[in-house]
Amino acid sequence: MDPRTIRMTAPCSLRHRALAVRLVAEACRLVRGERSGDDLAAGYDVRDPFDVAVVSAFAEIYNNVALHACAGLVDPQIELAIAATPDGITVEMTDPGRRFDPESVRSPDLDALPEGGMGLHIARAMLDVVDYEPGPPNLWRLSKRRVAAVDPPVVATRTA
Amino acid sequence: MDPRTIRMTAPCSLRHRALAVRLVAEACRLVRGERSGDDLAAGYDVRDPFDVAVVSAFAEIYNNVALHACAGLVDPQIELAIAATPDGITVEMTDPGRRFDPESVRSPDLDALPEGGMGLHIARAMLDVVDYEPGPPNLWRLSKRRVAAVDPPVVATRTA
Amino acid sequence: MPIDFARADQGDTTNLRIAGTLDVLTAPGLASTIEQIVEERRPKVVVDLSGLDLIDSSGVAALVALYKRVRAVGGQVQVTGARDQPLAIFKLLRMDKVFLL
Amino acid sequence: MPIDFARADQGDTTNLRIAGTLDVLTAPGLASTIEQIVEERRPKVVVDLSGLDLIDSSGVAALVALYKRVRAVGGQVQVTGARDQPLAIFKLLRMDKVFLL
Ligand SMILES: Nc1ncnc2c1ncn2[C@@H]1O[C@H](COP(=O)(O)OP(=O)(O)O)[C@@H](O)[C@H]1O
Ligand SMILES: Nc1ncnc2c1ncn2[C@@H]1O[C@H](COP(=O)(O)OP(=O)(O)O)[C@@H](O)[C@H]1O
Repeated sequence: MDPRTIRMTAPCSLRHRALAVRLVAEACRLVRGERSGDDLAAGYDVRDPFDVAVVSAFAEIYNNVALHACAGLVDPQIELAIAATPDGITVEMTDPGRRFDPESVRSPDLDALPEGGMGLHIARAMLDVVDYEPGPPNLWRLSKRRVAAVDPPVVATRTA
Repeated sequence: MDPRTIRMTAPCSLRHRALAVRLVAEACRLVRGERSGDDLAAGYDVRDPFDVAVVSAFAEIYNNVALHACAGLVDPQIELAIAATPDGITVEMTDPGRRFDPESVRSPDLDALPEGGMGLHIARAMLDVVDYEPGPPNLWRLSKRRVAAVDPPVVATRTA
Repeated sequence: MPIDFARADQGDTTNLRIAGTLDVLTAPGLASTIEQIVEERRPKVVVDLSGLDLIDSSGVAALVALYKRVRAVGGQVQVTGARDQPLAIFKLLRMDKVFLL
Repeated sequence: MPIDFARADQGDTTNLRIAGTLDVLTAPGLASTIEQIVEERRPKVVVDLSGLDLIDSSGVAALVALYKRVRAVGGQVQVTGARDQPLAIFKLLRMDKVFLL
Protein backbone atom coordinates (compact mmCIF):
# COMPACT_ATOMS: atom_id res chain seq x y z
CA MET A 1 0.00 0.00 0.00
CA ASP A 2 1.55 3.24 -1.14
CA PRO A 3 1.90 5.46 1.94
CA ARG A 4 1.09 8.51 -0.15
CA THR A 5 -2.36 7.20 -1.00
CA ILE A 6 -5.20 9.25 0.45
CA ARG A 7 -8.06 7.10 1.70
CA MET A 8 -11.51 7.96 2.88
CA THR A 9 -14.48 5.97 4.07
CA ALA A 10 -17.78 7.77 4.48
CA PRO A 11 -21.51 7.27 4.22
CA CYS A 12 -22.64 7.08 0.61
CA SER A 13 -25.34 9.68 0.25
CA LEU A 14 -25.82 12.98 -1.48
CA ARG A 15 -25.71 14.60 1.94
CA HIS A 16 -22.14 13.38 2.36
CA ARG A 17 -21.07 14.13 -1.16
CA ALA A 18 -19.12 17.26 -0.33
CA LEU A 19 -16.78 15.26 1.89
CA ALA A 20 -15.69 13.20 -1.09
CA VAL A 21 -15.75 15.98 -3.66
CA ARG A 22 -13.73 18.33 -1.51
CA LEU A 23 -11.15 15.66 -0.85
CA VAL A 24 -10.81 14.99 -4.56
CA ALA A 25 -10.62 18.71 -5.30
CA GLU A 26 -7.95 19.19 -2.66
CA ALA A 27 -6.00 16.25 -4.10
CA CYS A 28 -6.08 18.01 -7.48
CA ARG A 29 -4.20 20.89 -5.89
CA LEU A 30 -1.54 18.44 -4.76
CA VAL A 31 -1.24 17.22 -8.35
CA ARG A 32 -0.69 20.76 -9.52
CA GLY A 33 1.97 21.09 -6.87
CA GLU A 34 0.22 23.94 -5.18
CA ARG A 35 0.94 24.37 -1.57
CA SER A 36 -2.21 23.16 -0.03
CA GLY A 37 -3.81 24.15 3.19
CA ASP A 38 -3.46 27.84 2.97
CA ASP A 39 -6.68 28.98 1.43
CA LEU A 40 -9.38 27.54 3.57
CA ALA A 41 -11.36 30.65 3.82
CA ALA A 42 -11.06 31.89 0.32
CA GLY A 43 -13.09 31.28 -2.78
CA TYR A 44 -12.75 27.72 -3.79
CA ASP A 45 -10.83 27.38 -6.99
CA VAL A 46 -12.34 25.07 -9.56
CA ARG A 47 -11.08 27.17 -12.43
CA ASP A 48 -8.02 25.21 -13.43
CA PRO A 49 -9.10 23.01 -16.35
CA PHE A 50 -7.59 19.93 -14.73
CA ASP A 51 -9.57 20.46 -11.53
CA VAL A 52 -12.71 21.31 -13.50
CA ALA A 53 -12.45 18.02 -15.37
CA VAL A 54 -11.69 15.82 -12.37
CA VAL A 55 -14.21 17.42 -10.03
CA SER A 56 -16.98 17.48 -12.66
CA ALA A 57 -16.43 13.84 -13.58
CA PHE A 58 -16.12 12.61 -10.03
CA ALA A 59 -19.29 14.41 -8.95
CA GLU A 60 -21.26 12.68 -11.74
CA ILE A 61 -19.98 9.25 -10.79
CA TYR A 62 -20.62 9.93 -7.10
CA ASN A 63 -24.18 11.08 -7.82
CA ASN A 64 -24.85 7.91 -9.79
CA VAL A 65 -23.43 5.68 -7.08
CA ALA A 66 -25.45 7.42 -4.37
CA LEU A 67 -28.67 7.59 -6.40
CA HIS A 68 -28.62 4.42 -8.48
CA ALA A 69 -26.22 1.89 -6.93
CA CYS A 70 -26.78 2.53 -3.22
CA ALA A 71 -30.42 3.54 -3.26
CA GLY A 72 -32.34 1.65 -0.60
CA LEU A 73 -29.32 0.27 1.22
CA VAL A 74 -29.07 0.80 4.96
CA ASP A 75 -26.01 2.88 5.88
CA PRO A 76 -24.04 2.26 2.69
CA GLN A 77 -20.44 3.41 2.75
CA ILE A 78 -18.11 4.32 -0.05
CA GLU A 79 -14.38 3.96 0.03
CA LEU A 80 -12.06 6.27 -1.84
CA ALA A 81 -8.41 5.75 -2.61
CA ILE A 82 -6.77 8.73 -4.24
CA ALA A 83 -3.31 8.74 -5.74
CA ALA A 84 -2.18 12.24 -6.59
CA THR A 85 1.19 12.63 -8.23
CA PRO A 86 2.68 15.31 -10.48
CA ASP A 87 1.68 13.06 -13.41
CA GLY A 88 -1.99 13.08 -12.60
CA ILE A 89 -4.67 11.67 -10.37
CA THR A 90 -6.33 8.31 -9.95
CA VAL A 91 -9.44 7.93 -7.83
CA GLU A 92 -10.75 4.50 -6.96
CA MET A 93 -14.19 4.39 -5.46
CA THR A 94 -15.86 1.25 -4.18
CA ASP A 95 -19.50 0.96 -3.27
CA PRO A 96 -21.55 -1.88 -1.80
CA GLY A 97 -24.49 -1.24 -4.10
CA ARG A 98 -26.23 -2.80 -7.06
CA ARG A 99 -23.98 -3.78 -9.92
CA PHE A 100 -24.73 -2.66 -13.42
CA ASP A 101 -23.26 -2.65 -16.89
CA PRO A 102 -21.91 0.74 -17.96
CA GLU A 103 -21.60 -0.59 -21.52
CA SER A 104 -25.39 -0.60 -21.60
CA VAL A 105 -25.41 3.17 -21.24
CA ARG A 106 -25.30 4.76 -24.68
CA SER A 107 -23.84 8.12 -25.40
CA PRO A 108 -26.62 10.68 -25.35
CA ASP A 109 -27.83 12.16 -28.62
CA LEU A 110 -26.66 15.66 -27.91
CA ASP A 111 -28.51 17.15 -30.88
CA ALA A 112 -31.77 16.09 -29.28
CA LEU A 113 -31.02 18.23 -26.19
CA PRO A 114 -31.37 15.38 -23.71
CA GLU A 115 -32.74 15.99 -20.24
CA GLY A 116 -30.86 13.08 -18.70
CA GLY A 117 -28.32 10.38 -19.38
CA MET A 118 -25.45 12.87 -19.55
CA GLY A 119 -23.58 11.90 -16.37
CA LEU A 120 -21.45 9.03 -17.60
CA HIS A 121 -20.84 10.87 -20.84
CA ILE A 122 -19.45 13.86 -18.97
CA ALA A 123 -17.21 11.64 -16.85
CA ARG A 124 -15.86 9.76 -19.86
CA ALA A 125 -15.25 12.91 -21.85
CA MET A 126 -13.47 14.65 -18.99
CA LEU A 127 -11.14 11.82 -17.92
CA ASP A 128 -8.60 9.51 -19.51
CA VAL A 129 -9.88 6.41 -17.70
CA VAL A 130 -13.38 5.57 -16.48
CA ASP A 131 -13.29 1.89 -15.62
CA TYR A 132 -15.86 -0.15 -13.75
CA GLU A 133 -15.54 -3.57 -12.15
CA PRO A 134 -18.82 -4.97 -10.92
CA GLY A 135 -18.74 -6.37 -7.40
CA PRO A 136 -19.84 -6.28 -4.75
CA PRO A 137 -18.14 -4.12 -3.95
CA ASN A 138 -18.31 -2.33 -7.24
CA LEU A 139 -15.16 -0.49 -8.18
CA TRP A 140 -14.87 2.70 -10.21
CA ARG A 141 -11.41 3.67 -11.37
CA LEU A 142 -11.16 7.24 -12.59
CA SER A 143 -7.97 8.67 -13.83
CA LYS A 144 -6.63 11.75 -15.54
CA ARG A 145 -3.10 12.53 -16.59
CA ARG A 146 -1.88 15.99 -15.89
CA VAL A 147 -0.19 16.66 -19.17
CA ALA A 148 -1.87 15.29 -22.23
CA ALA A 149 0.54 13.48 -24.48
CA VAL A 150 1.86 15.97 -26.97
CA ASP A 151 3.21 13.48 -29.47
CA PRO A 152 0.76 13.11 -32.32
CA PRO A 153 -0.43 9.54 -32.74
CA VAL A 154 1.60 7.55 -35.22
CA VAL A 155 -0.56 7.10 -38.28
CA ALA A 156 0.37 4.45 -40.77
CA THR A 157 0.01 5.87 -44.22
CA ARG A 158 -0.25 3.81 -47.34
CA THR A 159 -0.05 4.82 -50.88
CA ALA A 160 -3.11 3.47 -52.57
CA MET B 1 -17.75 0.38 13.79
CA ASP B 2 -20.40 3.01 13.34
CA PRO B 3 -21.20 3.15 9.63
CA ARG B 4 -21.69 6.89 9.86
CA THR B 5 -18.10 7.46 10.92
CA ILE B 6 -16.01 9.35 8.39
CA ARG B 7 -12.49 8.01 8.10
CA MET B 8 -9.45 9.30 6.33
CA THR B 9 -5.88 8.14 6.01
CA ALA B 10 -3.38 10.50 4.44
CA PRO B 11 0.25 11.52 4.57
CA CYS B 12 1.03 13.52 7.69
CA SER B 13 2.63 16.71 6.46
CA LEU B 14 1.78 20.37 6.29
CA ARG B 15 1.44 19.93 2.56
CA HIS B 16 -1.44 17.54 3.12
CA ARG B 17 -3.04 19.50 5.91
CA ALA B 18 -5.84 20.93 3.81
CA LEU B 19 -7.15 17.43 3.10
CA ALA B 20 -7.74 16.87 6.79
CA VAL B 21 -8.87 20.38 7.65
CA ARG B 22 -11.37 20.51 4.82
CA LEU B 23 -12.79 17.16 5.80
CA VAL B 24 -13.23 18.32 9.39
CA ALA B 25 -14.76 21.60 8.22
CA GLU B 26 -17.17 19.77 5.95
CA ALA B 27 -18.12 17.45 8.82
CA CYS B 28 -18.98 20.55 10.87
CA ARG B 29 -21.55 21.42 8.26
CA LEU B 30 -23.10 18.00 8.73
CA VAL B 31 -23.30 18.68 12.47
CA ARG B 32 -25.14 21.89 11.79
CA GLY B 33 -27.51 19.94 9.58
CA GLU B 34 -26.68 21.99 6.55
CA ARG B 35 -27.12 20.33 3.29
CA SER B 36 -23.64 19.69 2.23
CA GLY B 37 -22.14 19.47 -1.17
CA ASP B 38 -23.78 22.39 -2.78
CA ASP B 39 -21.33 25.17 -2.29
CA LEU B 40 -18.10 23.90 -3.68
CA ALA B 41 -17.31 27.00 -5.62
CA ALA B 42 -18.34 29.57 -3.14
CA GLY B 43 -16.52 31.29 -0.34
CA TYR B 44 -15.67 28.82 2.30
CA ASP B 45 -17.68 29.45 5.41
CA VAL B 46 -15.72 29.41 8.64
CA ARG B 47 -17.91 32.04 10.19
CA ASP B 48 -20.19 29.91 12.32
CA PRO B 49 -18.69 29.94 15.83
CA PHE B 50 -18.90 26.16 16.08
CA ASP B 51 -16.94 25.72 12.86
CA VAL B 52 -14.47 28.42 13.85
CA ALA B 53 -13.74 26.61 17.10
CA VAL B 54 -13.43 23.12 15.65
CA VAL B 55 -11.39 24.12 12.60
CA SER B 56 -9.07 26.41 14.59
CA ALA B 57 -8.42 23.76 17.24
CA PHE B 58 -7.96 20.93 14.79
CA ALA B 59 -5.51 22.94 12.68
CA GLU B 60 -3.33 23.59 15.75
CA ILE B 61 -3.25 19.93 16.73
CA TYR B 62 -2.55 18.91 13.14
CA ASN B 63 0.32 21.39 12.87
CA ASN B 64 1.84 20.06 16.07
CA VAL B 65 1.54 16.46 14.96
CA ALA B 66 3.08 17.20 11.56
CA LEU B 67 5.84 19.43 12.93
CA HIS B 68 6.69 17.90 16.30
CA ALA B 69 5.46 14.30 16.43
CA CYS B 70 6.11 13.18 12.85
CA ALA B 71 9.18 15.25 12.04
CA GLY B 72 11.86 13.10 10.48
CA LEU B 73 9.67 10.05 9.88
CA VAL B 74 9.61 8.57 6.40
CA ASP B 75 6.14 8.72 4.88
CA PRO B 76 4.19 9.14 8.13
CA GLN B 77 0.44 8.79 7.85
CA ILE B 78 -2.32 10.10 10.05
CA GLU B 79 -5.68 8.47 10.50
CA LEU B 80 -8.80 10.44 11.20
CA ALA B 81 -12.11 9.15 12.47
CA ILE B 82 -14.81 11.78 12.56
CA ALA B 83 -18.20 11.33 14.19
CA ALA B 84 -20.54 14.15 13.30
CA THR B 85 -23.99 14.11 14.86
CA PRO B 86 -26.49 16.84 15.63
CA ASP B 87 -25.07 16.83 19.18
CA GLY B 88 -21.56 17.71 18.12
CA ILE B 89 -18.38 16.40 16.62
CA THR B 90 -15.61 14.08 17.76
CA VAL B 91 -12.39 13.81 15.81
CA GLU B 92 -9.90 11.09 16.63
CA MET B 93 -6.50 11.46 15.04
CA THR B 94 -3.75 8.89 15.33
CA ASP B 95 -0.15 9.46 14.34
CA PRO B 96 2.88 7.15 14.28
CA GLY B 97 5.19 9.81 15.67
CA ARG B 98 7.07 10.63 18.85
CA ARG B 99 5.04 10.47 22.01
CA PHE B 100 5.02 13.34 24.44
CA ASP B 101 3.31 14.54 27.57
CA PRO B 102 0.80 17.31 26.95
CA GLU B 103 0.63 17.90 30.70
CA SER B 104 4.16 19.22 30.43
CA VAL B 105 2.92 22.08 28.26
CA ARG B 106 1.94 24.99 30.47
CA SER B 107 -0.65 27.54 29.56
CA PRO B 108 1.09 30.51 28.01
CA ASP B 109 1.38 33.71 30.01
CA LEU B 110 -0.83 35.76 27.77
CA ASP B 111 0.09 39.04 29.45
CA ALA B 112 3.66 38.54 28.27
CA LEU B 113 2.53 38.47 24.63
CA PRO B 114 4.05 35.09 23.84
CA GLU B 115 5.45 34.36 20.40
CA GLY B 116 4.84 30.62 20.68
CA GLY B 117 3.34 27.92 22.82
CA MET B 118 -0.21 28.99 22.03
CA GLY B 119 -1.33 26.03 19.92
CA LEU B 120 -2.45 23.62 22.60
CA HIS B 121 -3.95 26.47 24.57
CA ILE B 122 -6.11 27.45 21.59
CA ALA B 123 -7.24 23.87 21.07
CA ARG B 124 -8.12 23.37 24.73
CA ALA B 125 -9.97 26.66 24.96
CA MET B 126 -11.97 26.04 21.80
CA LEU B 127 -13.07 22.47 22.47
CA ASP B 128 -14.80 20.51 25.22
CA VAL B 129 -12.38 17.60 25.06
CA VAL B 130 -8.70 17.52 24.08
CA ASP B 131 -7.44 14.11 25.16
CA TYR B 132 -4.18 12.46 24.30
CA GLU B 133 -3.14 8.83 24.64
CA PRO B 134 0.54 8.23 23.93
CA GLY B 135 1.28 5.38 21.59
CA PRO B 136 2.51 4.50 19.16
CA PRO B 137 0.26 5.24 17.56
CA ASN B 138 -0.50 8.37 19.50
CA LEU B 139 -4.18 9.21 19.71
CA TRP B 140 -5.72 12.66 19.93
CA ARG B 141 -9.40 12.82 20.78
CA LEU B 142 -10.97 16.19 20.10
CA SER B 143 -14.59 16.84 20.77
CA LYS B 144 -17.05 19.67 20.86
CA ARG B 145 -20.71 19.62 21.75
CA ARG B 146 -22.99 21.63 19.53
CA VAL B 147 -25.08 23.22 22.21
CA ALA B 148 -23.29 24.24 25.34
CA ALA B 149 -25.10 23.14 28.47
CA VAL B 150 -27.47 25.91 29.41
CA ASP B 151 -28.06 24.81 32.99
CA PRO B 152 -26.01 27.00 35.26
CA PRO B 153 -23.65 25.01 37.44
CA VAL B 154 -25.13 24.08 40.77
CA VAL B 155 -23.39 26.24 43.32
CA ALA B 156 -23.58 25.25 46.91
CA THR B 157 -24.26 28.33 48.94
CA ARG B 158 -23.62 28.57 52.62
CA THR B 159 -24.60 31.17 55.02
CA ALA B 160 -21.49 32.19 56.81
CA MET C 1 -23.44 29.67 -1.73
CA PRO C 2 -25.81 26.76 -2.34
CA ILE C 3 -28.02 28.24 -5.04
CA ASP C 4 -29.35 31.68 -5.38
CA PHE C 5 -31.81 32.64 -8.04
CA ALA C 6 -33.94 35.65 -8.78
CA ARG C 7 -36.68 36.32 -11.31
CA ALA C 8 -37.44 39.80 -12.55
CA ASP C 9 -39.98 40.65 -15.26
CA GLN C 10 -39.58 43.65 -17.48
CA GLY C 11 -42.16 44.03 -20.22
CA ASP C 12 -42.08 40.89 -22.36
CA THR C 13 -38.83 39.74 -20.90
CA THR C 14 -38.29 37.56 -17.84
CA ASN C 15 -34.81 37.77 -16.43
CA LEU C 16 -33.75 34.74 -14.43
CA ARG C 17 -30.47 35.00 -12.60
CA ILE C 18 -29.02 31.71 -11.32
CA ALA C 19 -25.92 31.88 -9.13
CA GLY C 20 -23.92 29.49 -6.98
CA THR C 21 -24.21 25.78 -7.72
CA LEU C 22 -26.89 24.18 -9.88
CA ASP C 23 -26.77 20.44 -9.31
CA VAL C 24 -28.69 17.36 -8.29
CA LEU C 25 -29.17 18.83 -4.81
CA THR C 26 -30.16 22.35 -5.78
CA ALA C 27 -31.85 22.06 -9.20
CA PRO C 28 -35.15 20.89 -7.69
CA GLY C 29 -35.39 24.30 -6.04
CA LEU C 30 -35.78 25.85 -9.51
CA ALA C 31 -38.63 23.62 -10.61
CA SER C 32 -41.57 25.72 -9.43
CA THR C 33 -40.10 28.90 -10.88
CA ILE C 34 -39.67 27.17 -14.24
CA GLU C 35 -43.22 25.85 -13.99
CA GLN C 36 -44.57 29.35 -13.43
CA ILE C 37 -42.64 30.89 -16.28
CA VAL C 38 -44.00 28.21 -18.62
CA GLU C 39 -47.56 28.57 -17.36
CA GLU C 40 -47.46 32.31 -17.85
CA ARG C 41 -46.24 31.74 -21.42
CA ARG C 42 -43.54 34.37 -21.07
CA PRO C 43 -42.43 35.44 -24.59
CA LYS C 44 -38.79 35.96 -23.73
CA VAL C 45 -36.66 34.44 -20.99
CA VAL C 46 -33.09 35.60 -20.43
CA VAL C 47 -31.12 33.34 -18.11
CA ASP C 48 -28.09 35.07 -16.60
CA LEU C 49 -25.47 32.56 -15.47
CA SER C 50 -22.67 35.01 -14.76
CA GLY C 51 -22.88 34.14 -11.06
CA LEU C 52 -23.00 30.38 -11.62
CA ASP C 53 -19.89 28.63 -10.29
CA LEU C 54 -20.69 24.96 -10.76
CA ILE C 55 -23.20 22.83 -12.62
CA ASP C 56 -23.71 19.10 -13.02
CA SER C 57 -25.78 17.03 -15.44
CA SER C 58 -28.90 17.51 -13.32
CA GLY C 59 -28.42 21.25 -13.50
CA VAL C 60 -27.98 21.09 -17.26
CA ALA C 61 -31.15 19.00 -17.44
CA ALA C 62 -33.06 21.69 -15.55
CA LEU C 63 -31.88 24.37 -18.00
CA VAL C 64 -32.74 22.18 -20.97
CA ALA C 65 -36.18 21.58 -19.52
CA LEU C 66 -36.67 25.33 -19.17
CA TYR C 67 -35.45 25.88 -22.72
CA LYS C 68 -37.66 23.22 -24.27
CA ARG C 69 -40.79 24.08 -22.34
CA VAL C 70 -40.66 27.79 -22.94
CA ARG C 71 -40.13 27.17 -26.65
CA ALA C 72 -42.96 24.63 -26.70
CA VAL C 73 -45.36 27.41 -25.68
CA GLY C 74 -43.95 29.82 -28.25
CA GLY C 75 -41.36 31.65 -26.15
CA GLN C 76 -37.67 32.34 -26.65
CA VAL C 77 -34.82 31.51 -24.30
CA GLN C 78 -31.43 33.12 -24.22
CA VAL C 79 -28.71 31.94 -21.86
CA THR C 80 -25.94 34.42 -21.09
CA GLY C 81 -22.84 34.82 -19.02
CA ALA C 82 -21.70 31.24 -18.47
CA ARG C 83 -18.03 30.95 -17.52
CA ASP C 84 -15.49 28.53 -16.03
CA GLN C 85 -16.78 25.06 -15.13
CA PRO C 86 -20.35 25.62 -16.38
CA LEU C 87 -19.05 26.90 -19.73
CA ALA C 88 -16.80 23.85 -20.04
CA ILE C 89 -19.77 21.56 -19.41
CA PHE C 90 -21.99 23.38 -21.94
CA LYS C 91 -19.27 23.14 -24.56
CA LEU C 92 -18.73 19.46 -23.86
CA LEU C 93 -22.46 18.84 -24.27
CA ARG C 94 -22.53 21.10 -27.35
CA MET C 95 -25.12 23.30 -25.71
CA ASP C 96 -23.11 26.45 -26.18
CA LYS C 97 -24.64 26.81 -29.63
CA VAL C 98 -28.22 26.21 -28.58
CA PHE C 99 -27.84 28.52 -25.65
CA LEU C 100 -26.12 31.10 -27.87
CA LEU C 101 -23.22 31.47 -25.45
CA MET D 1 -6.16 32.99 -1.50
CA PRO D 2 -3.01 31.80 0.27
CA ILE D 3 -1.73 35.04 1.65
CA ASP D 4 -1.74 38.43 0.16
CA PHE D 5 -0.01 41.36 1.74
CA ALA D 6 0.88 44.86 0.70
CA ARG D 7 2.99 47.56 2.29
CA ALA D 8 2.38 51.23 1.58
CA ASP D 9 4.19 54.10 3.28
CA GLN D 10 2.59 57.48 3.75
CA GLY D 11 4.64 60.00 5.69
CA ASP D 12 5.43 58.54 9.09
CA THR D 13 2.91 55.77 8.70
CA THR D 14 3.46 52.33 7.18
CA ASN D 15 0.26 50.61 6.19
CA LEU D 16 0.50 46.84 6.06
CA ARG D 17 -2.49 45.01 4.65
CA ILE D 18 -2.60 41.27 5.31
CA ALA D 19 -5.35 39.26 3.62
CA GLY D 20 -6.21 35.61 3.12
CA THR D 21 -4.71 33.11 5.55
CA LEU D 22 -1.86 33.80 7.95
CA ASP D 23 -0.62 30.50 9.32
CA VAL D 24 2.31 28.18 9.76
CA LEU D 25 2.57 27.84 5.98
CA THR D 26 2.20 31.45 5.00
CA ALA D 27 3.55 33.46 7.95
CA PRO D 28 7.21 32.93 6.90
CA GLY D 29 6.39 34.93 3.77
CA LEU D 30 5.91 38.01 5.97
CA ALA D 31 9.24 37.75 7.76
CA SER D 32 11.36 39.85 5.43
CA THR D 33 8.75 42.61 5.26
CA ILE D 34 8.63 42.72 9.06
CA GLU D 35 12.43 42.76 9.14
CA GLN D 36 12.54 45.74 6.80
CA ILE D 37 9.94 47.72 8.70
CA VAL D 38 11.91 47.18 11.91
CA GLU D 39 15.24 48.08 10.29
CA GLU D 40 13.80 51.28 8.90
CA ARG D 41 12.52 52.15 12.39
CA ARG D 42 9.15 53.18 11.07
CA PRO D 43 7.43 55.36 13.69
CA LYS D 44 3.91 54.12 13.02
CA VAL D 45 2.71 50.82 11.60
CA VAL D 46 -0.97 50.24 10.88
CA VAL D 47 -1.84 46.62 10.17
CA ASP D 48 -5.11 46.22 8.30
CA LEU D 49 -6.60 42.75 8.82
CA SER D 50 -10.01 43.40 7.26
CA GLY D 51 -9.16 40.96 4.47
CA LEU D 52 -7.79 38.28 6.78
CA ASP D 53 -9.97 35.16 6.80
CA LEU D 54 -8.00 32.72 8.93
CA ILE D 55 -5.10 32.79 11.33
CA ASP D 56 -3.38 30.20 13.48
CA SER D 57 -0.97 30.42 16.39
CA SER D 58 1.99 30.85 14.04
CA GLY D 59 0.23 33.76 12.38
CA VAL D 60 -0.46 35.32 15.76
CA ALA D 61 3.20 34.82 16.66
CA ALA D 62 4.23 36.71 13.50
CA LEU D 63 1.98 39.65 14.42
CA VAL D 64 3.25 39.66 18.00
CA ALA D 65 6.82 39.65 16.71
CA LEU D 66 6.02 42.64 14.51
CA TYR D 67 4.35 44.41 17.43
CA LYS D 68 7.20 43.80 19.87
CA ARG D 69 10.01 44.62 17.49
CA VAL D 70 8.53 47.83 16.18
CA ARG D 71 7.92 48.97 19.74
CA ALA D 72 11.42 47.94 20.76
CA VAL D 73 12.80 50.49 18.30
CA GLY D 74 10.42 53.17 19.48
CA GLY D 75 7.57 52.75 17.00
CA GLN D 76 3.84 52.28 17.43
CA VAL D 77 1.69 49.49 16.07
CA GLN D 78 -2.03 49.56 15.54
CA VAL D 79 -3.95 46.53 14.33
CA THR D 80 -7.32 47.18 12.72
CA GLY D 81 -10.17 45.43 11.02
CA ALA D 82 -9.95 41.89 12.43
CA ARG D 83 -13.19 39.92 12.08
CA ASP D 84 -14.58 36.39 12.24
CA GLN D 85 -12.09 33.62 13.04
CA PRO D 86 -9.07 35.91 13.51
CA LEU D 87 -11.04 38.13 15.91
CA ALA D 88 -12.13 35.06 17.89
CA ILE D 89 -8.50 33.94 18.18
CA PHE D 90 -7.30 37.40 19.26
CA LYS D 91 -10.00 37.56 21.92
CA LEU D 92 -9.16 34.09 23.16
CA LEU D 93 -5.51 35.08 23.46
CA ARG D 94 -6.51 38.43 25.01
CA MET D 95 -4.69 40.27 22.27
CA ASP D 96 -7.70 42.34 21.32
CA LYS D 97 -6.72 44.85 23.98
CA VAL D 98 -3.06 45.07 23.03
CA PHE D 99 -3.95 45.36 19.39
CA LEU D 100 -6.66 47.92 20.19
CA LEU D 101 -9.25 46.01 18.17
N1 LIG E 1 -23.32 3.46 -10.42
C1 LIG E 1 -24.45 3.06 -11.03
N2 LIG E 1 -25.14 1.99 -10.54
C2 LIG E 1 -26.26 1.60 -11.12
N3 LIG E 1 -26.78 2.18 -12.22
C3 LIG E 1 -26.16 3.24 -12.74
C4 LIG E 1 -24.96 3.72 -12.19
N4 LIG E 1 -24.56 4.77 -12.92
C5 LIG E 1 -25.44 4.93 -13.89
N5 LIG E 1 -26.43 4.00 -13.81
C6 LIG E 1 -27.57 3.84 -14.74
O1 LIG E 1 -27.19 4.40 -15.98
C7 LIG E 1 -28.10 5.45 -16.33
C8 LIG E 1 -27.36 6.57 -17.06
O2 LIG E 1 -26.50 7.23 -16.18
P1 LIG E 1 -25.99 8.67 -16.53
O3 LIG E 1 -25.36 8.65 -17.86
O4 LIG E 1 -25.09 9.12 -15.44
O5 LIG E 1 -27.26 9.61 -16.58
P2 LIG E 1 -28.39 9.88 -15.49
O6 LIG E 1 -27.84 9.55 -14.16
O7 LIG E 1 -28.71 11.32 -15.70
O8 LIG E 1 -29.55 8.99 -15.90
C9 LIG E 1 -28.76 5.88 -15.05
O9 LIG E 1 -30.02 6.41 -15.26
C10 LIG E 1 -28.79 4.58 -14.27
O10 LIG E 1 -29.91 3.83 -14.64
N1 LIG F 1 1.86 16.28 18.96
C1 LIG F 1 3.00 16.64 19.58
N2 LIG F 1 4.04 15.80 19.64
C2 LIG F 1 5.19 16.15 20.23
N3 LIG F 1 5.39 17.34 20.83
C3 LIG F 1 4.39 18.22 20.81
C4 LIG F 1 3.15 17.92 20.20
N4 LIG F 1 2.35 18.99 20.37
C5 LIG F 1 3.03 19.90 21.04
N5 LIG F 1 4.27 19.45 21.32
C6 LIG F 1 5.30 20.17 22.09
O1 LIG F 1 4.66 21.09 22.92
C7 LIG F 1 5.11 22.42 22.64
C8 LIG F 1 3.98 23.42 22.78
O2 LIG F 1 3.01 23.21 21.77
P1 LIG F 1 1.99 24.36 21.41
O3 LIG F 1 1.28 24.79 22.64
O4 LIG F 1 1.10 23.88 20.33
O5 LIG F 1 2.86 25.57 20.89
P2 LIG F 1 3.94 25.66 19.71
O6 LIG F 1 3.65 24.55 18.75
O7 LIG F 1 3.71 27.01 19.14
O8 LIG F 1 5.27 25.53 20.39
C9 LIG F 1 5.69 22.36 21.24
O9 LIG F 1 6.68 23.33 21.04
C10 LIG F 1 6.25 20.95 21.21
O10 LIG F 1 7.53 20.92 21.81
